[in-house]
Amino acid sequence: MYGFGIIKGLGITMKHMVIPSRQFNIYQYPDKKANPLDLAKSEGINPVIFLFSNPLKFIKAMIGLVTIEERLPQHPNFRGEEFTWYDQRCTGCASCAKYCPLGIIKIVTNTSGVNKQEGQSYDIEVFDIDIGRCMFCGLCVEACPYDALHMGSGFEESQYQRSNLIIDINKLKSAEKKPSTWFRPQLSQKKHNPISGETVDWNEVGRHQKPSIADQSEKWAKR
Amino acid sequence: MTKILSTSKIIQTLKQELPGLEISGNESWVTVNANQINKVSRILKNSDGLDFSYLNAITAVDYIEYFQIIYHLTSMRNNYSCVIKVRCDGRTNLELPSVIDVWKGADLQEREIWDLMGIKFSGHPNLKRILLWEGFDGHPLRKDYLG
Amino acid sequence: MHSPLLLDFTTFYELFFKAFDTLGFEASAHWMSYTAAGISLSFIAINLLILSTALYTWFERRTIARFQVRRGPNRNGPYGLLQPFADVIKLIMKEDTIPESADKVVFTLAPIVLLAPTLLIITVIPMDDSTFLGTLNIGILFIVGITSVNSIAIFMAGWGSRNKYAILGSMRGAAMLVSYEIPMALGITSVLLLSGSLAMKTIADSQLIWFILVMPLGFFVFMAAAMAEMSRTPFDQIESESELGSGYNTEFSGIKFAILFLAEFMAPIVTSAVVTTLFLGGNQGFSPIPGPIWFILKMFVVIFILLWIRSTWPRLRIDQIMGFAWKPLFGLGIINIFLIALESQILMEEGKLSQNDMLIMSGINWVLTIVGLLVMFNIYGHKRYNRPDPIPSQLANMGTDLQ
Amino acid sequence: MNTLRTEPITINLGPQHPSTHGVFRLRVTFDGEEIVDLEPVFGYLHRGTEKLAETRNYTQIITLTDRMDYVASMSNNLAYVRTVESLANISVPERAQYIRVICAELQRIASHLMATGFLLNDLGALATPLVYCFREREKILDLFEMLCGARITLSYMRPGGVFQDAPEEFWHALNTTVTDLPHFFDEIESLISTNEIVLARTRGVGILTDEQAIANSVSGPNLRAARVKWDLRKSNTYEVYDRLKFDIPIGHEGDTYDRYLVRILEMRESVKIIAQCVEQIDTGPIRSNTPFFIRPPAGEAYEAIEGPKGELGFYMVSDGGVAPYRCKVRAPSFLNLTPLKEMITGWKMGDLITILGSIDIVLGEVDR
Repeated sequence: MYGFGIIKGLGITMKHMVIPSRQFNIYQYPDKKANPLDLAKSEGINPVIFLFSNPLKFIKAMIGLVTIEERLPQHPNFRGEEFTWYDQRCTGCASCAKYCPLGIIKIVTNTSGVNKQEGQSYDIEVFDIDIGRCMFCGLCVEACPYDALHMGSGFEESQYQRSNLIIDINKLKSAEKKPSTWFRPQLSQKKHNPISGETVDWNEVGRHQKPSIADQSEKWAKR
Repeated sequence: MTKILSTSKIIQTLKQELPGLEISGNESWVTVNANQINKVSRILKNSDGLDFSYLNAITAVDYIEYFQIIYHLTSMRNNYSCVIKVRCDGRTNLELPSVIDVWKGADLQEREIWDLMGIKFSGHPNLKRILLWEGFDGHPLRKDYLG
Repeated sequence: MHSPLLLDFTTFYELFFKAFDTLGFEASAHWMSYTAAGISLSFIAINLLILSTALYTWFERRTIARFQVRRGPNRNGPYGLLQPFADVIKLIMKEDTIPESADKVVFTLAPIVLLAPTLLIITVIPMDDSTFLGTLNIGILFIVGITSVNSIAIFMAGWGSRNKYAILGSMRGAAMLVSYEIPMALGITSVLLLSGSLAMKTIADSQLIWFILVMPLGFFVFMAAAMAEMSRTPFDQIESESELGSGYNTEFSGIKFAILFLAEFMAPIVTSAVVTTLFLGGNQGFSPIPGPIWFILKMFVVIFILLWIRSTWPRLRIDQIMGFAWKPLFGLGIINIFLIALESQILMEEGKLSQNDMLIMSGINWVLTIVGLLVMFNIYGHKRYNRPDPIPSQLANMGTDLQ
Repeated sequence: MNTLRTEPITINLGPQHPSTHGVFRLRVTFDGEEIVDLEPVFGYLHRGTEKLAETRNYTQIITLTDRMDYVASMSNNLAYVRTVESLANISVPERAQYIRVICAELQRIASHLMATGFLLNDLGALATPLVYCFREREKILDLFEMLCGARITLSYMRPGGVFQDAPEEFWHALNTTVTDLPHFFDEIESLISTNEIVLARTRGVGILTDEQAIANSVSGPNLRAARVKWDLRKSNTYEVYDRLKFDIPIGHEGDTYDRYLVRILEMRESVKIIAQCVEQIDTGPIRSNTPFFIRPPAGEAYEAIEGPKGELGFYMVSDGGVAPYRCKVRAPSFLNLTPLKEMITGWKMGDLITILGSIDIVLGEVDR
């Protein structure tokens, strides 16, 4: 019927306005205005008790002056910043640097002379990732044959200077080890969650266990 | 499936219509003489058996000694396709007849090729640079262009 | 019945007169109190209006955000209530640029000329039993006269800024505003026919049944014209963001832009006040809630409907808007006047209409309106609405073996 | 009235204009409100993708293709990897093909939602339909995040398959999305499709006839809106599209409304395709054994897919090395702009914006 289409449209927008399930499914980043119920819940007490124990905060929350932090929901597969790198696993093969489409990974290695039997004959002196130019395609992580490099899950890494965006080896070593499960099925099978989960140690992230010296020598002997 | 029309049929039709045409081909493409591409395209579009009404793409490839212009054509009515190639020798003052009066869709693509590869299309009404600005030095998609 | 708001010229005048009299200005107390009352009253009125405009911008943004399943401004102050003040402070602190080739006098005057009429309208709105200016007996005529300045102001803004987008916007604006004066006047005329007075207060009081119920067609004509007058969706051609960038105010910045926007956002408030007076019975309501509150509530309802429409409908093209003014709207306005005139001529006794007469009129009008609109829609829309199934073109054939 | 003379004015629409969908520029000559002449100006987002591709190896180019049509990265990836597979004779496992089809169709829905929303924004609907469309698109981006960790620049496909299998929760989320989407389409259609203002603005405006469309190499929904029943998914079927049942919607006459309606109908078809894929998909490998440094034999290949914007083709020449000798992109948004002048001349300013919006260009692809 001509002439009723516009009225039907008004109905649709009104439906969106008044139906709460459509209205309150909004994430507010980085924090949201907390109502007293939320606050009481977050402190684990009854709202009524909360009202009497902390009336000022209750009133503040009523008029919307209290905020609580809210993060966007994020899948563990998310490829983000804060590369997780395990120096115990890295052999310095520079596959990541070679695979990087932009050439932003810089690796300088030196023969260290230690642990030759275990295959760690290289000492990594420089491992710079310039995340100011990085596009988080993840090809470096895909390339890593020893699962030493992982994506992170952060995205709040803004800096005032470009030079601060370069992640060097010290930052990588000292960073919290919360690898993303991106391209790491061994982590996603373990239901590892980089956002809320635990840190993961270097010997838990591999696709396969590192063979011991005994195994290796046996293998060589069999040849 | 879009079939690739057998090149022998194209060659046969073209030879019939244009007796003096230099033409060769293998199983997947037909190479014709550069100067006659406009006439060839007219026949390709209008002949009954061919009816290539749709121009998918025009591509230019720089093979150092020569440039190759590749026309990907589709006949929407008969659902088959063909590839016509044209060779342009030399590196300077390259010129080729435009096919814009046959397929209007060649308009922007020929301008793009002139812009990035430096091949002129005679008969194009508005042959200006398209992606780069007027007065840009050189044609960047050539192999000898060092940016 | 005395005004509880005290925002009455006579009350102010008497107060000042008493004060000046006791201070000993016997001879000059008259004109001094007259001036003082005028200045203080306009100070209060302007500031109230600007404050309410600021709150209105917040309300508009929040409401539209709700319609769009967003949150709207919520960072500054509780529920984002301080957002308009933050905006104003930002705009005032910005550099006030004037384009080099602009007509500087016209460019500078345009915001003021746009703001002034909007501010003036509020003086004759009977929020309560009296208005700011007392009872002006030609209130509605004053409003019609004063709003026609808008088109000049918008044209000044566009012309003065010497910008092609601005001139396009202002040309559209001038054409549109002038055209929609006519349906608006027609809508008002039908109200006047029933109320028999030009004074706003009398119009409001004469509505034994709200005029929106008595003449739905007149309300529709007036509302459409009013929406066009303040260039709201679907008639927002003057500053259609997606076409002209920003229209007539493209070149404005800083405090001038703030004033332009003030005028623009004030328009819905003022218009809703006028609509409330003309069609929704002014401050009528039942007793525990005082009249002014009723008035403001009705204004809110009108504003909300405007926002609802704004957040739902796309905008019409400029020629369609002009066509809408001159073809259906003008015709409907004329029909409405004829209907009302005829009915009131038959029903009126001694120049007065009783409540029963109005009930009869509203019954007839509603039936006629609905039937008329349905017939019109059917005739007008049938051709556009139904289309045959598409026929595939013969130029392409993907092969019949597929599917 | 011969003495009353008007003068046409020329306006630069863009590159900074709210509704040119990026940094597109139009030099338009108006006679009053009517358009008498226009000239599109390209190149404000030219990044030289084709030249850059010549210096990267075949896997690294995937990241470049993400950035061409940045609202439909998945389709770009698919077209590119298909060309590489055809160049290097790489076979793809069946599960990977199904996942690819699911991704391509999800991406088509996402892209069409954006096109619809922005068309309505251009019509002046104050972003309400746009926000609704974006809300639905967001769900699809969440699916992509589960699948490959990114939301816009996906880089999901690799020559020979896809790089990682979909997690368990992806399938649940996909199911809910697929069941929810038709309801949303109903809703958005009752908001837009029968709205008289939309009809007045779009019906019969900017007509592109079938002959014009074919002559101008127009492809995708714009071609189908012009009554031409041509879809590469059927006419030159690839991946597993031959096993799936779906219709190809066409328009009535090729006006702006048809271009909008064809997109809505196509989204409904895409939902059907995804549902069938979910039914048919089987377990198995998701990537054939392909090296990172692919060295295809010398030769050339042209492969095209039906992207959201139209025929998205890659023409690649290999000289046997790790990087392509030449990589040409047949960008659908670029070629869809060819008939712009024919379509727009004679209409009004407001129509220009809606016609341009209904063509659905993405500047990353136009300028590459």
